[in-house]
Amino acid sequence: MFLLPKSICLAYGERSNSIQIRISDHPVQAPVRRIDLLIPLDKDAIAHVSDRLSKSTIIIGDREKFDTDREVVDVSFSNMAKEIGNIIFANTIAVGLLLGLTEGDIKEGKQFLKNYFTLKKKEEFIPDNIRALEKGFQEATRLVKEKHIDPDKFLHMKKSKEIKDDLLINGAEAIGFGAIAGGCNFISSYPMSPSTGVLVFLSQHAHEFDIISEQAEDEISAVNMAIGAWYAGARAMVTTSGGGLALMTEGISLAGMVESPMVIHLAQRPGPATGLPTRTEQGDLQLALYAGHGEFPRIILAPGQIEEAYEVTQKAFYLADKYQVPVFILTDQYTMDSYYNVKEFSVPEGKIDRFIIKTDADYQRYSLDTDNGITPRGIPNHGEGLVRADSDEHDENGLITEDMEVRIKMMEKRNSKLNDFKKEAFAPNLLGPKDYRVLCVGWGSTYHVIKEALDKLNIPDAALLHFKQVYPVPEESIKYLRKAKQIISIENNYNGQFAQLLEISTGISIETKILKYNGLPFYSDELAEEINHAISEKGGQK
Amino acid sequence: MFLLPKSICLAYGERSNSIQIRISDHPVQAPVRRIDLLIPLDKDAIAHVSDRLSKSTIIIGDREKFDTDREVVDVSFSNMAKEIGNIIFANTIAVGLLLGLTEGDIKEGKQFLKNYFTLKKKEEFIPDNIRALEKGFQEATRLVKEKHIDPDKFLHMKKSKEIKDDLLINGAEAIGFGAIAGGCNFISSYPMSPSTGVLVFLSQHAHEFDIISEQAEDEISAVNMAIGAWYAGARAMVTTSGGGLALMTEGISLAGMVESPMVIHLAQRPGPATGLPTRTEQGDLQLALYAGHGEFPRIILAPGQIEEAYEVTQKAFYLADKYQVPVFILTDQYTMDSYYNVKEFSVPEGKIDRFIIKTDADYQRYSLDTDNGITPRGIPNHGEGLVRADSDEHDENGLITEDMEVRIKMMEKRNSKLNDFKKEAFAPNLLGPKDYRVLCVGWGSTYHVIKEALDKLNIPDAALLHFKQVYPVPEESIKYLRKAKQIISIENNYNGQFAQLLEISTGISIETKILKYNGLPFYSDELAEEINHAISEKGGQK
Amino acid sequence: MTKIKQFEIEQVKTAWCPGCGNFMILKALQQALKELSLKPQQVVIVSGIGQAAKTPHYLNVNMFNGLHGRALPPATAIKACNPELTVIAEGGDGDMYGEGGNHFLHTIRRNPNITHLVHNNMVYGLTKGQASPTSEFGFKTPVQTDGVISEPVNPLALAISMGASFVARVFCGDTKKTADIIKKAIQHSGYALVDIFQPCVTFNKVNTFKWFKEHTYDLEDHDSHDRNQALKRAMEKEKLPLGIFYQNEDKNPFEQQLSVHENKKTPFIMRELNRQKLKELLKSKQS
Amino acid sequence: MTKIKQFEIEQVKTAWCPGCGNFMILKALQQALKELSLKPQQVVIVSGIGQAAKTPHYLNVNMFNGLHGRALPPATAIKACNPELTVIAEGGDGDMYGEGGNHFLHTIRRNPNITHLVHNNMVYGLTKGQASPTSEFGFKTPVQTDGVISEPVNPLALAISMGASFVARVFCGDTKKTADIIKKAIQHSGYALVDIFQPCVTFNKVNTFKWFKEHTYDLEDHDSHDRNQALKRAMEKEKLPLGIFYQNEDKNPFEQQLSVHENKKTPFIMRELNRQKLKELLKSKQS
Ligand SMILES: Cc1ncc(C[n+]2csc(CCOP(=O)(O)OP(=O)(O)O)c2C)c(N)n1
Ligand SMILES: Cc1ncc(C[n+]2csc(CCOP(=O)(O)OP(=O)(O)O)c2C)c(N)n1
Ligand code: SF4
Ligand code: SF4
Ligand SMILES: [Mg+2]
Ligand SMILES: [Mg+2]
Repeated sequence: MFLLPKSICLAYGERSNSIQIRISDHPVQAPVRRIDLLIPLDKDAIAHVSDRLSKSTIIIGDREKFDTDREVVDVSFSNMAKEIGNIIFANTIAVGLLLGLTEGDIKEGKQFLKNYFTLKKKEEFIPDNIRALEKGFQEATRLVKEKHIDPDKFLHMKKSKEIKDDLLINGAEAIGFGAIAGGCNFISSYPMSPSTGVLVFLSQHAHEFDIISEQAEDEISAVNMAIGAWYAGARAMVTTSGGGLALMTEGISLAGMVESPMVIHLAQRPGPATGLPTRTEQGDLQLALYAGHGEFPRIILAPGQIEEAYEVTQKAFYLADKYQVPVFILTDQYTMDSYYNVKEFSVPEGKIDRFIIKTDADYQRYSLDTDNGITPRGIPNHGEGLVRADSDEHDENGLITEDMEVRIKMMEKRNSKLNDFKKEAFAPNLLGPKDYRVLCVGWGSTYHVIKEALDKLNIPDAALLHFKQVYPVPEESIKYLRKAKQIISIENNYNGQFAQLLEISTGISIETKILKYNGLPFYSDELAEEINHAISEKGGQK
Repeated sequence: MFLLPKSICLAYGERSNSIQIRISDHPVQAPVRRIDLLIPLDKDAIAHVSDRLSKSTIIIGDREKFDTDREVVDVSFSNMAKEIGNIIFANTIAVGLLLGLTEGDIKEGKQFLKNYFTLKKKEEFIPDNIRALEKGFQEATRLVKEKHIDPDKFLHMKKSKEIKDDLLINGAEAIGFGAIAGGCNFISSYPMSPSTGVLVFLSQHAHEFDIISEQAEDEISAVNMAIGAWYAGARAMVTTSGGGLALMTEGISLAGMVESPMVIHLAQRPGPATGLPTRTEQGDLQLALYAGHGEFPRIILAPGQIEEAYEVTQKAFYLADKYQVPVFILTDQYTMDSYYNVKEFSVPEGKIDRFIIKTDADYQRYSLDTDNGITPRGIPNHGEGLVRADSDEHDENGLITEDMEVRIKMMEKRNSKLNDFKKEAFAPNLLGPKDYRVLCVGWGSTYHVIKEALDKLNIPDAALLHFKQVYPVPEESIKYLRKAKQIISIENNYNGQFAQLLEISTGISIETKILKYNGLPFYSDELAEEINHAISEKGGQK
Repeated sequence: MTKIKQFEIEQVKTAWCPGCGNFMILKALQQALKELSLKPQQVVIVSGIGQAAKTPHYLNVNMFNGLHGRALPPATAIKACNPELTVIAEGGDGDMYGEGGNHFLHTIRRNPNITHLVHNNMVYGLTKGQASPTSEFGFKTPVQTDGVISEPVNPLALAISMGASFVARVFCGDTKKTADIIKKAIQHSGYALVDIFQPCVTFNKVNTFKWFKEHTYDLEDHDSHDRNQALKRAMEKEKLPLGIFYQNEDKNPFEQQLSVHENKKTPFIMRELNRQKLKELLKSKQS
Repeated sequence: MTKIKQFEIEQVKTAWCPGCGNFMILKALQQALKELSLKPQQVVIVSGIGQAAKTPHYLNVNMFNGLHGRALPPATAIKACNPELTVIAEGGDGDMYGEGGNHFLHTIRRNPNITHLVHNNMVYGLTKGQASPTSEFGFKTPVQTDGVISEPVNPLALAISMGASFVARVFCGDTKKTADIIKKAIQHSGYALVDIFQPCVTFNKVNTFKWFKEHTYDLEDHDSHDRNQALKRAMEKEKLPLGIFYQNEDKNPFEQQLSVHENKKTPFIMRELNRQKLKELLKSKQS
């Protein structure tokens, strides 16, 4: 992967213990169903993916291990690994083998291993891993030489200047980078797959960027801490998954009431309850939309690309601070764990605008003397005023009230805060012909896979409308949806949650839905078929 | 109130410390804005309701206490109360006064006091309260005699056979009775206004009906206990308000995944966060709809009348047990605390059907061998089988799995469980002409107030469609909504949450909304005006 | 709003019942703050929900009146983000030991330099008289109709056994001593628990002013640095000792262990993103 | 599914790492259940989420595998609804002392007759190695990069100070003793905590088998009925004692105090609504 200088690759944890690597001579960022080369390292691996194997799939592995009718090119990973000293080296041997088959540069491979273990402060692992890599590489040479394998079946990797400066990162890191760029200096969270990567990333870099990173006793504490941190002047976030968000629901309502900014990263996994902790789904959009009792505004962003993960996270802090509302970043296990190379990220210039004022003695935290519902935030001990945040219905001073007139004004104040946001909302992204008949609609992590599926299909009048801001539904949506003859909503969930949201927001009904909810992301080849099928069924008509 | 034999009355806590009593010679069950007689007992009381006073409002009170231009018929409640021994007797004196003015039966009044304090085991309070009642009664006679007040301005109460056997109960008691009739034998909850009444009611009657009533350390414990209780064979419920429900969100998802029946009484109050704890709102419908990560089915009922509170609660236990899903009962502070007299409730006959089987040794809790998604429930140690409930995605035995095929089947099993429910769903209630042009739509606690407003308006082509089952949206809804030329949605919240739900469920858009969100229920007179206004604006057209 | 000169708000209208112990606690707290010569702007009171938790509405300080049971996490975070603030978490026994029990445990573990005031009236006041975690065995309420059947929490023993660095109990009837111990708790560097016996005249007819007078006595001849002895005294049941049970000045507070405050004292809002380092870190991810 | 004759499932495939201490705990638990001659149908294991909490998947009993941190409330309710069941709550240190800390406190207060097994590996295993509430001061992880800065929970001291009626600690390396103490915990009438030291070979490289061997010793000459002494022993730090620290047989379990079980022993599913009483109660509300 790291050795794919003339290509773009994508990898993600597909089983508890499997990884898909896609190598191409043009940028690819989506998984496919088809498997060209399978290196099964454990007994059940072939069975797990059996429905994805075709006649042309090459399998390389410890032949005696597998109870299969299929041809297996015999390579004794276990023996080789044990020779080096531990069965876990089978992984690195496999990487070496792959590198050999694709004629990659072994020197760079070695260098990567050195860097990797040095960074992890596990230098003692370097020599054995290098030996493993070499073994695998040599084994590839042997396979080719002994004609077990035709080397021309594989792409040969060459260096490319074009992507020399690209970053190779996964979604979790992109969110972490975005948070740092957005001025995040406080994270309180409770570990939960697949969201933990962000907590780990910010913890690792806490020293460099002056971040307080606290593992809370539970998610309730995490969200309440983060709101406290905003109150005291920090830019704070939490990262969690569905079950954790469920526990934060009351805290989100608190943020709504005290008009605290808040940034919540929600990495979705299949539910309900514990569900499939290491799999992917887009099943918690409605939870994010309605989490919290009572009525208050919020923003929900859902990056479709690694670049967007960086972009929207950074922006989330700005929006939260400016509009004093909770901002959600919705990702999923697929986004968190997928890597591909991207162009360098730009680092924001200029001072981070905090929208915080130095208070006067007569400061009122909830002054109604505002025309957009937003009262400038004060911070304790920054100025002469007192800052009173109150979870009860309150008056302008933040003191508990039962005055019905004040109640109405405060409800209207809070719920009007996003009126101005429209101007800086993220419009949906239209890809493909402007004069489409068929419009595929996606949000969040499905960006690349839908795009690639459409590219494959090459239907002249089909386009993709992708949303990285899912709520409030951007105003342009109506215009786009109206134009389509057939709308196909594509979601990684059971109920088509975003389609429902679009329907209430635009009044336009969406009849065709392609939904996947087995815990895996879409595959571009599989999705292309489904889109094709959906179009031919309806003839591209409503 | 208790002395209103020839009338129906309604009362509810309108301020922390005020009560509205409505007396009529025909059944009334809705509050009005207009105040005929005001008995302010504290200094601020007049100011609190000043916008509801008209020229004809009579005010009786300690004249010197109030800083008002209005005429106050002077009655020295405080002095009289202090004479008896404590300022708190002012309440009972006021009741005596009212009784006197309406020529009620003082004997029955005394009897009521005796019964009331005997039941509360506070017999020592009887004599003083009787003295207070008498004092008030005599004071009424004086006022009439001295011509301070014209007795003909008041309805005179006469006994009526018709309502002799009526019950006088509030919403909390009706839910409690419904729970008992539904076979509830376990309640675990954490106190929270306005939901606590149900916990108190069931605790008070725990001995008579063999109920385990446990005050949990928090709402999370409460919901998890209740799910455990169902697992062990009980019929369990929780009662809570918005903030508590927020905390139960994860537990609700657990019920969804383990396919546990669950009954959740949610008494709404204005949010967000702590909001207005003693006021009313219908602001948590969407929270109930989407609480819980992941996707699973649920039922949401919302009684509009005290009789319905009894009916749907009883049914909730049946539905939960039969369909193995969480069933919500949505009420609000207004419902909880309002009293009026209702016809006697019928007590269910026959054995309560538990839908539980005695297991064989090869019992599978999540057997897919079912055509409606519902696997019969077993209970530990009831039969030879083992009962395995699992919050992970699981196989038919309830054991954790990552098999994608099983995942798909289980998702489809769970989400198909309500297919059969349609047959026994609660249809919406149509009141008024069948050939309506204008259709007012309400749900939950607004039943009586909309009905009365429409009765007042007496528009020949306006009808009310009231939902006591709000989710799944009953199938008949489309038919009803289609027929209307103008749909007016009436809700005690800010966003018109039920209108949104109707829109996605039926595809019909609802343009006119009457919303109230100041913490108070609708008043029938005020609502009549608003409906009238809404109709004339649109001319009864879409 | 009145001028912020002192901690009293003029003409404050409380939601408390006449005669409630909360008035005394309010007074003691104002007294303590005044004696410490703190500026109101420097003080943040973080509270939950309940009658006790309304206290910060009635005095002139910064206030974060959050959720029922959840005062300690924001209090910890506020102190962590700005160690120059004097942070007090305040609430009732239900708030802090019931709904908020888990935060109680873990805040003790963290040992932030905050003061934790718990109005312990052995009942849920605001919600009208249900049992609280400190209600005595057998205490009858509309929900606990047969009386409480669980063993009451002993917050002092719990805190001491968990390693809390300052643990005290007072009775609000003695306003002077209450003020004095609150003052010491604020001065203590680290987490300081003050469990405050407070009669609820409306819903607790058992643990009245008289009862507290009769069932308490002042700790004397006690070495507040001896943890085992402190635990023993905390477990006394017949008569309940009042005073400082335990104190450990050697524990490093949470926020002082955070690297963010190691070299800089700048408040968070004044800090800027280190763009250079971000650029470098991004570069390190080049493939 | 295999026949339900014994507690072992044939050919079970666990998700645990080779060499993990959990295997020993599983074995000890099976052993204890067997020795008690319980029928699998009578036993319910309630667990949370984590590596430890997977245990009930690997033996033949009724299972309620609920939410992370939430095993104790359903366990309490299950026992309350059917006292004839043997109910065991099982999970990890994060599960039970972190996310579930509040239930830990309040379950001790209730004292239901359940057994509480906590696999204490001083780390979050399932989520790949973050600190747990029992991780030692200074323990480094990918999140606690500077090492843990909070004082670890001492579950034994906490439980004893809260009045738990049976408190023990074992090391799973000694399977026999582990089985023996689990057996005694199950036999104890009331809440019984067994904190089980369990090496996590993958994510805890500090508290290894060797470490536990070297840092523990068997409690001897200890009067497990002396609460103050039990507390003192529980607070020992240099070397950690193993065994039964405290036991109190005189506490009435929660479910035995419930009026529902006073006169009838009928299981809940067999009971019928008392229609007559309902009619009477309704009548009492006639206006
Ligand atoms: C999540 C949640 N649950 C329940 C409540 C209702 N509630 C408010 S205060 C309170 C308990 C009050 O008791 P305590 O904390 O002892 O304070 P006191 O009123 O006695 O001072 C409860 C249960 C709430 N506000 N939020
Ligand atoms: C609400 C919630 N938060 C977080 C998680 C993620 N999670 C699963 S297990 C676990 C901790 C595991 O540690 P421990 O309980 O000590 O068990 P171990 O794996 O070490 O046996 C966490 C944080 C979850 N499943 N649910
Ligand atoms: S209810 Fe009790 S605690 Fe609350 S104000 Fe009244 S007396 Fe005080
Ligand atoms: S991660 Fe640790 S606790 Fe979990 S199975 Fe592996 S060794 Fe055991
Ligand atoms: Mg209290
Ligand atoms: Mg652990």
